[in-house]
Amino acid sequence: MSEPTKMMFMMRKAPYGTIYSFEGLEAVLVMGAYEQDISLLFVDDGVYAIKKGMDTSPLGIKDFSPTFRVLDGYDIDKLYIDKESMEARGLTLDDFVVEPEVLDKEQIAKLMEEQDVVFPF
Amino acid sequence: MSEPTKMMFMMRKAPYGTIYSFEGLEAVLVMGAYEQDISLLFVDDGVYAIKKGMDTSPLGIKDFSPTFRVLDGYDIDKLYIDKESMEARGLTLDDFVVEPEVLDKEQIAKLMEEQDVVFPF
Amino acid sequence: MLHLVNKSPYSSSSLDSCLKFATKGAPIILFEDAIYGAMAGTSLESKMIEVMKDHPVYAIKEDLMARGVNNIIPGVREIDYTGFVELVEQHRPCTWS
Amino acid sequence: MLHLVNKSPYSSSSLDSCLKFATKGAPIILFEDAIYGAMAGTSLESKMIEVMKDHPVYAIKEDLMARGVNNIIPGVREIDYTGFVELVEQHRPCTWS
Amino acid sequence: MKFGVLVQEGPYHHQSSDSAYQFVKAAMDKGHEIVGVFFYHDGVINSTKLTDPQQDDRHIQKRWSEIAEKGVDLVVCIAAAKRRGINDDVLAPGFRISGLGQLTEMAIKADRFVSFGA
Amino acid sequence: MKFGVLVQEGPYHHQSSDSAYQFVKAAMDKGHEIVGVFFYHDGVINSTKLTDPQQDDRHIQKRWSEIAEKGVDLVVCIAAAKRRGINDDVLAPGFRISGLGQLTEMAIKADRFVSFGA
Repeated sequence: MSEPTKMMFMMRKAPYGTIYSFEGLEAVLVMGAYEQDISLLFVDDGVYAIKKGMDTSPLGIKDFSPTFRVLDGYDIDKLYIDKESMEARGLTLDDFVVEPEVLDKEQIAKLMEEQDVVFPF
Repeated sequence: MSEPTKMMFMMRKAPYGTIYSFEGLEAVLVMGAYEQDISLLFVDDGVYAIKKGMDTSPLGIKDFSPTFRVLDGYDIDKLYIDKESMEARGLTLDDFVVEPEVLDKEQIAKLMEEQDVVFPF
Repeated sequence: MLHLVNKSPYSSSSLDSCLKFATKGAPIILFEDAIYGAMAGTSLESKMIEVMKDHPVYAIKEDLMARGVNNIIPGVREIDYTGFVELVEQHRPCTWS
Repeated sequence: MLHLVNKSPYSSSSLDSCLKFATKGAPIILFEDAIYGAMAGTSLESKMIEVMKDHPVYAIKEDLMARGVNNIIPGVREIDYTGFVELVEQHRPCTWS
Repeated sequence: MKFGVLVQEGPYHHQSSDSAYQFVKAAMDKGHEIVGVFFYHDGVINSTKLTDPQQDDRHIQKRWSEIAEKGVDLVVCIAAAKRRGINDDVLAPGFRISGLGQLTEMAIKADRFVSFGA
Repeated sequence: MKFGVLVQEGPYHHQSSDSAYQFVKAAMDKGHEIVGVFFYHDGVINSTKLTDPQQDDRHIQKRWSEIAEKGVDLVVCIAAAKRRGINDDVLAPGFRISGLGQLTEMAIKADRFVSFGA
């Protein structure tokens, strides 16, 4: 058997303004079934994707944030967040629907270097 | 007869990376036929739209910059450029296929306030 | 003139471009991803407080709600789409995307 | 890792994000609108010269030509798409849009 | 008042089309006249009847078609449409394909012209 | 080497699709194998046969169909396609609509996976 492919999903875009993070999440869910080594990184405006308390009903747009909570059931448990992006935006771990591990930029750089594939969403 | 509508086309995007400035120019050409009061403002990365010396042949993309030269024939002669955007990008009037009037930000703000419609491209 | 900004101020220069050309007193609406600029406790808060000395700043309620942002900088005025329309009634708009 | 940047550094924060996470020595390719970052005599030139102390910086020739940019900062390496492919042969890529 | 609206981004991918819709709806609720909505750039993609989103999401094309039923002119730019594979074969009810002259006329007719996207 | 490619933006509107094409062409010229090109987000719009650009511009869809003729698998994401009005009725030669599993398989198979856009 070959080694599992190390794939990182890097979410860099804010939700709703563009669809990248939502469609990125759809890709993560599918890949979860393939028993590869998957991680999710929230960086830049991507940290907003997991913000608590979204209510998209007045806009009639589908709220995708609850889906992040089910990732664990798909064996996707490597969630990371960039400390600097989070702090610049006035967010703390209490603000999120999931509990990503907080990494500094050196740790993220190291993690990225270990990946076979980085998907930007 | 009613007053002509004062319409400003504000080009803010770089050419080729996105199509905004090119399709914006297509709109300008059509509007030229309607005898309104049209002006064109180049600001931010939009100043690159009129850069001299483009050669898109290796990419096979249509080069639209020559079209700026024919605007005069459509009675569109109010071309303005933001001094600060131009200078930050190391450009001077010699770099352009047309000769826009150089305005500072106060002059541009004033010009914008006079418009009935501002189209962002 | 009424300035409409829809891009995140963290990833795009659109708000800065808008501020460069907005005349004193001209209102600014933050909508879509731009509402993150209205959030309190961020690295942009002090800048936004400066902006509000020269401009009334509005944020679209529906966009704040969609993004779960409920702590906005004091002074930013929350409006719904009806409020958006009312501002457009009063001023000609200019969009910065 | 090879970093691919395609947005103008004047309007987008993508290059800055890339620089934040790129390890010393990691090459960076500027293509599409990002090639404006490789132009000489601009407000970004000194920053790019600093960047080149830590990273080899490449700019795609076809994109420079399309945009009429022929004065690039000394040290930026002009490559065509074949050169792009060669760099991808050597490094796994990461895209910053 | 008379309002004209420009939509410059595609549906779902960007929120601009949603925002334009919310704006048009609120303006109509306040009794304003919409002289037209012009779809330009990727905005033309709002007009395809092949749009088939998930059941639990909004149907952006149908929303626009409903606006058209209330008498609003929805004009799709022909030049932009051709580049993106939109033609009469896939055009949804209430939209029509025409030239940039229509955008000019809307801008002249409107007391306020609002652009979404670009 | 084996290369996989992801295209995440629509044609003409963004250059990403052009860049992906130039990259794929150069990689093939160098003898590399392209395990597939996956079209996601607005990238799915590259696949419509109704694409009809100006005569003096490149025909982005046909460029991709020509790449397919050389044996490259062009896969369009079904979920993204449905949102944007792309289905088999408008699908150009050489493209096929499938699920995100195909993207996963390309990423696993490829020695290098390159994303354009997003």
